[in-house]
Amino acid sequence: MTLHIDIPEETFGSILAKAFRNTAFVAGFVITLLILAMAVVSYGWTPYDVTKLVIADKTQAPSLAHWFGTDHFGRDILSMVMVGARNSIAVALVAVGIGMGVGVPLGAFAAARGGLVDEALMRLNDLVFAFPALLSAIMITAIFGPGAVNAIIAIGIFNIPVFARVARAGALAIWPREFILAARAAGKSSTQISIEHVLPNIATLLLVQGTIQFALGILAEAGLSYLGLGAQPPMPSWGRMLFEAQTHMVVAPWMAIFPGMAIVVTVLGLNLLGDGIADILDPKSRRQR
Amino acid sequence: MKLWKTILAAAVLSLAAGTSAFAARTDLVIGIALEPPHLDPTAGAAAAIDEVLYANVFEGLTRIGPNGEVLPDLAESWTISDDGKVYTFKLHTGVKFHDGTDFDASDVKFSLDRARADNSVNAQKGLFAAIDTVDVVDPATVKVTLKNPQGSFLYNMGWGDAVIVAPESADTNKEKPIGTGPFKFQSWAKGSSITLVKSDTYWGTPASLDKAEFRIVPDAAAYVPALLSGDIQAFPFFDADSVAQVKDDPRFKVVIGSTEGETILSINNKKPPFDKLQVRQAISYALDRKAIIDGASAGLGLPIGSHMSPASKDYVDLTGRYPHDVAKAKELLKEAGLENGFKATLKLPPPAYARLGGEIIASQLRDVGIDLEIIPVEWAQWLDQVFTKKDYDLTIVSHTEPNDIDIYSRKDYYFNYDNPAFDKVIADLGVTSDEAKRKELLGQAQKILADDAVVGFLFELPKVGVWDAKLQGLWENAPIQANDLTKVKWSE
Amino acid sequence: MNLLDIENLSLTIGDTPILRNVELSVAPGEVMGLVGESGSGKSMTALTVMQLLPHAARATGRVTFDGIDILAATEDQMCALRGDDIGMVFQEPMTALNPVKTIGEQVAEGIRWHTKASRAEAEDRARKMLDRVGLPSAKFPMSRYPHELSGGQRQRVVIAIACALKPKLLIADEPTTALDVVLQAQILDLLRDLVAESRMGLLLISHDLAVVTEMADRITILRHGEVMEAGDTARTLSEQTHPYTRQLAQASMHVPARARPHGIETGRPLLQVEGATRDYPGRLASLFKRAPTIRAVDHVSLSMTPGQSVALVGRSGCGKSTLARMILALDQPSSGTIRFHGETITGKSEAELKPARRDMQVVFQDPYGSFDPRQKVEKLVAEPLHVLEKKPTRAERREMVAHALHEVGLGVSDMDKYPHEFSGGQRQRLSIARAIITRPKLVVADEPVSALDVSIRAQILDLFAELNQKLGIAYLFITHDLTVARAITDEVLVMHEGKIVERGRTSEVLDHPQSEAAKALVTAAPDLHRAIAQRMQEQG
Amino acid sequence: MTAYLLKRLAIALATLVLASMVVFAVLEILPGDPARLMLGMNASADQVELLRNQMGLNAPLAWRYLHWVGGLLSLDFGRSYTYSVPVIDLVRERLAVSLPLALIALALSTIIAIPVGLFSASRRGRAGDTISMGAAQLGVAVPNFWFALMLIYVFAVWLRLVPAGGFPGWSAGIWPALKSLLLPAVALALPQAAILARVTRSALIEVLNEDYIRTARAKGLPYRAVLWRHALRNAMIPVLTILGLQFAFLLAGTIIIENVFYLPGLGRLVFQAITQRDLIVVESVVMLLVAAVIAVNLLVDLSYAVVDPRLRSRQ
Repeated sequence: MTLHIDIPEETFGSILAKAFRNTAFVAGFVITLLILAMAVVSYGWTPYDVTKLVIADKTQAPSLAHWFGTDHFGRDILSMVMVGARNSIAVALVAVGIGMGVGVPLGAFAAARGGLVDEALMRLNDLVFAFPALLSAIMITAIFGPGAVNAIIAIGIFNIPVFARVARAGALAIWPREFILAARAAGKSSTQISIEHVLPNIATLLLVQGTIQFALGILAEAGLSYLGLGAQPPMPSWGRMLFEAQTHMVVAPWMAIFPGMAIVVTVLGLNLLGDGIADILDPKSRRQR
Repeated sequence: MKLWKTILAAAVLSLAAGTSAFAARTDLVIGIALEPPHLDPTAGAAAAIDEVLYANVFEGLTRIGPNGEVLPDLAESWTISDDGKVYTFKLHTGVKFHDGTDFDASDVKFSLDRARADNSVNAQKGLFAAIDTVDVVDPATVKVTLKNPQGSFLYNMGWGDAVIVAPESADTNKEKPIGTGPFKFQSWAKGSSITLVKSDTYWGTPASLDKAEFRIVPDAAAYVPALLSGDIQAFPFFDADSVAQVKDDPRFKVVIGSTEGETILSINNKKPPFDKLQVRQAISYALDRKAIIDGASAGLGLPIGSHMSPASKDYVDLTGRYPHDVAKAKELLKEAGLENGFKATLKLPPPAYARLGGEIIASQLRDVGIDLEIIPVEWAQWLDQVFTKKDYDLTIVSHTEPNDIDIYSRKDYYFNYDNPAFDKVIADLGVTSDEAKRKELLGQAQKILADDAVVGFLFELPKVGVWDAKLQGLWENAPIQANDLTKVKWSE
Repeated sequence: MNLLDIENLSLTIGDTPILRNVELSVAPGEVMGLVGESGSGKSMTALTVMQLLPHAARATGRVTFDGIDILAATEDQMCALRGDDIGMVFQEPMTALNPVKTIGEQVAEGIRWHTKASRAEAEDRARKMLDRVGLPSAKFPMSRYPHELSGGQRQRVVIAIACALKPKLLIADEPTTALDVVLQAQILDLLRDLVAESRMGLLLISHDLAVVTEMADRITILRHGEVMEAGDTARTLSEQTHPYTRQLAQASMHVPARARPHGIETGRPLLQVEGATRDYPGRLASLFKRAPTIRAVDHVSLSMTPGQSVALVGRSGCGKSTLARMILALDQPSSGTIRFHGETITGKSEAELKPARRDMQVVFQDPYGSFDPRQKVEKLVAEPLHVLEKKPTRAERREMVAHALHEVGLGVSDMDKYPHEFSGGQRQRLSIARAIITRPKLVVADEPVSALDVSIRAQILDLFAELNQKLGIAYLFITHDLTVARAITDEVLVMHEGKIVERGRTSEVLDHPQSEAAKALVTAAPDLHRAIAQRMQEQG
Repeated sequence: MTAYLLKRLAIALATLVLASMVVFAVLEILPGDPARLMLGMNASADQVELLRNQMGLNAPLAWRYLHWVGGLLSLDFGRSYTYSVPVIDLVRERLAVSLPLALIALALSTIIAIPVGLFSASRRGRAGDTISMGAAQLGVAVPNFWFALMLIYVFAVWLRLVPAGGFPGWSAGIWPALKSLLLPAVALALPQAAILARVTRSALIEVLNEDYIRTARAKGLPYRAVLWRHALRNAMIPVLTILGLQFAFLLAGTIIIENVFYLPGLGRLVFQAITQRDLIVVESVVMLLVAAVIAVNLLVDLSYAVVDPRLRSRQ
């Protein structure tokens, strides 16, 4: 499949102006900002202490005192959602970081070298892709023990081939360009060309993929911690909150509703942001999922 | 929303109308949490095997009754020699295995010899350790000679691991169990369900149910929807945490019974700083049992102060030994030189009581300065790391074997507890058959454990059964983990 | 009565005006040439007639086809007209066909749709039509897919689709721009014949004045969405009354002023290519069998002296670009040697190539694609400085860039701009600035003006000529356009199927070609002088 | 074409071999002793050792690997430690749930997504497009297990139309079996459909900008005919890619949904086997899933060639 990359010919200002006319971008940006703000605020302040169990106050319906109600240990769900945001974001962000940090250089290198190196790297990529991601993540956490760090590694590993693929496809679309030929004629090495010319030109592609993987990372983290393989108590996590809510669904549906909404809104926000960026920066670029 | 609900409810009513009237049912779907790895109770420790087969498909010489009493089963009656070493069992006659072969004394000898053989994979070989010889006197009489008298021998013969199997089918029981019970095995859809049907050739009172399906529901969260949707009519071992959702529903009966499951916060007694008595006592003071019971067993567990079921006649109430006292706990830690607290790990096996209790305990211990890192582990890891390798600080587990206070005297047991005084009490107990004397010794043992704060004693695991209000005859208590369906029937 | 009448047509897309008061008409059997540079609105005029404009487009005025008011017609009416009474041929034959359908299906589809003919009937007609456009089914079965055909053959399929139902009007939008001159001549012949056969009206859209002159009875010259001049081809172009018409015509024939050509100088040759061959392995036909090796360049030898300007001409796919890349050491020959300044540059590492790179630069065809859009001019133009032994300081670098920009007619202030802030012609100047910043001895220019409008192209050719004089740079022009070769080179190498088949002084070769390949190129090349002369004869 | 096929096949095989090594190596370092687990807390070390010997756990590593691979090749997957039945039987039973579930979900997702994608692409930028793509955005964002939970409470608990979980087996009849797969299939399909609809739409929009669409329009075909006859098939490649990925995901990634609905599928088999250290089951099933993913990828590659004649003649 060929990848078209239309390189925008705009200045920062005009992009910004365009950004704020793009509904998806604005909505995504605002939502993401709010979630981030929530996570940041939770470091300094939450309505209640999430490590403090008040069994006497368990499964209280939403009220003025507890906007989102309380859970089976009497903890304030709003506070837990706030602190949980921190966990979700940290896990997903670092996992994306791992994926980008390893995958992009690999993909760029494969595209720059071509031939056997490319073939070998891409086959390696296929190998990782051949493993069912969630299952493998479970295996990884089963081996190294459940916890946020291992969840990050498990999710991060499966981000690597995604970014490698996107980076390679993007780089392959850039390499035949004449400006690369010009740089080669100027005697630049393939590493220099990759850094100076290729990476800046596929940055938007990677940014968009990054937001998608970020959103997928949030979902994956929720899934893992739903299975009890994510962050461990007392650190609240959205997935585990949903798991715990299940045994109280009939009497305390709010235990399931609010963390669920938190996941949906965050993922929605990130996806909108990604769509928005893609629309603004290169309307024709094709994203890979 | 309101309107929607009305419309939908109307639609549902019209749909449900067709199925509402039915005669007294003779079928039952029972939910169980764990799937048995195979179906041979004499070759595996998994409680799930007994939950399906015990008393239903397989029978022993004796059996355990709903309240933990020993009842005759395949043995009609027995006599015990004066020295307490020879048991002569008189067997029922006319008993047939489900494959049509006859049951007689040779099957008993085969089963007992097989269970105690060197290459036996019986998970409870200890039950048979006292047996010296098994002799067939005549087809209806069998004589068991013990190496030394054993007070619990008849009880032991009532375990699922001691059921009688036929030599013809012993090797295939894992897949296709053949027993003598009122139900015979019909099918096993792996991962999904095991179905039993009534046996036409049963020697005793036939069962009321024609068909019983044990459906495997591994996730406690699915219990309530399964009940509410009518898919499953009984959960003999329900999730305590979910009880609140059905307890006010008139369609269901919630039955709280007792188990032999002492739920404890196990402590690695040799690992510093837990080797210090003050530290262990501080932990005991720091625990707020009420909150733990409320949070981890929906308020249904009975508090314990030592390793004995409150339902036991030998129970001594020691719950007041360490009242919840944060100041006292801190003081003890200070005495132990740990006024700044310390860090430790808490490994939690999968059951809800452990995972929920662990979170509460971690929070309570944090209040006295002990910072616990929670490490959830699967059973496999738990057995490997905690139970076998003793690589742990704290863990929570329910010891469900009945009358198992002796575990604290076992060498190399995972508590790493070693107290000669306690060992002596247990040794004495082994050779004492006088009831009053035994009671006293057991009381002493309980007290020593409490004084040493060997572990944090939490609560007796409640047996929460939830089933259709019209269902009768299911066990309320769980002296052993079994679902005896012999007397179960639908009212109406 | 005219077949097509466009009166007072104005078009806006969003807020951007595209056409203003355009007047145009085509009579049955007449060829109307619509000429203009890029952005003049030629294609939009055609799309207005087809009613295939983008959603945001708004047209006013009057367009009448065969008595039907096109602007007021419903979509259903238009569907009935399109493909039946009006056919259209597009510029890009490589993408104009659906890659997943056979050519037979694609030609038959329109026939079936409009005539409700049976599949067999439609296929029969399609076969005849393909035969007519030069794709006999014996040689080109209808089950062929577009990718199995060459560009020229694909364009024939597109023409077959457009003409399948003998339309009254055929619109051809730059039908030959993407093809080389020889193919261009063939396609133009085909169109001319089709028009003559069925008295079709033809609206021929092109930027190439020579092509239009050869073909059209009347021409309309469009600029910035407005008609500059319209009339009989011969009269319009011979009189050149309108200044814009004159400008266009002169630019088309422009020859830069050059002093005495170099190339006879003796001394050390600058570049020597000896027996250079480049093979590409054939694709894997099966696991054990490969298709035969493709030899892109076949034992080519050539030599250039300092300051000489040489053209390498040939049809597309003849191997000229591959040769250029080998000379630039961007590709390795399979055999043979290339020496620059007497030093072998084949098989050398990047580090060893540095001295050669300093003296050898390149200018590419596409002024848009040859600059990294993320970098500023200063950095882009300075890129070749990378090969200098002594890295210039930042101030020195700016100085050098400023100087290079000055030499190509750009200002110092342009240094801090991004490439997109420049027009196509300006970008080609930047490209040249980049090429000369290291004061090279040789510049390889691969089709440097073929993407430019005629007027811009004239200016760039002048710049090349000027730099050749001033700096003594030798040029190797890779081109398929003989007018470029004629305008600026001393010597011509004609390449055909990987080999050099003819070489000699430019005027000699172009006026008296000896080889078949050279002859074909020369005859096919449109020439405005010749075309006007011919028109004058025909139209009197 | 054959060369292309053979090359793809060779790559697939090499990937399989590598994957088998990875799987085997990973499971070797998994902590926990299956023998101990089978025997429970009260078993002695001798008993455990005996069982380990019986299960062949004490043989050398390389021998066990080769033995395992040899077994896989002859379709002998070994015996499950916990179930003590041949793994192949377990797999067959579980596949009887997982495969139909995956296929139903895939079919549902395709049936929903392709028309929505077509609709949206043909109405690009209009209200219908905005609404359906907004819904798709929401669908992508909803975690499927949460969605499943909501479905259970509405359709099983409240409306009692379908079972809340469990699988009666195909022997119970087609309809009861299908009924119990309905909710899980919907829970799996909707988020996938959302993704697929978005991909279909953007692939179509891309294709609709191609030159040959204009050629087709110039032939006089109405927009709708162009959409169906020319655009859809050309937009199939990204759609097929996603479908392939989704099928692979559906075969193996349904663990959570299988848990929520306590379905005896492959995913739960592996999950259970991991927790019970039934290594032979984990190894075999993971290998099988990897093989399935590779096979699906191969199929997708081949289907590209069916859809796009250009690939048929390419290396």
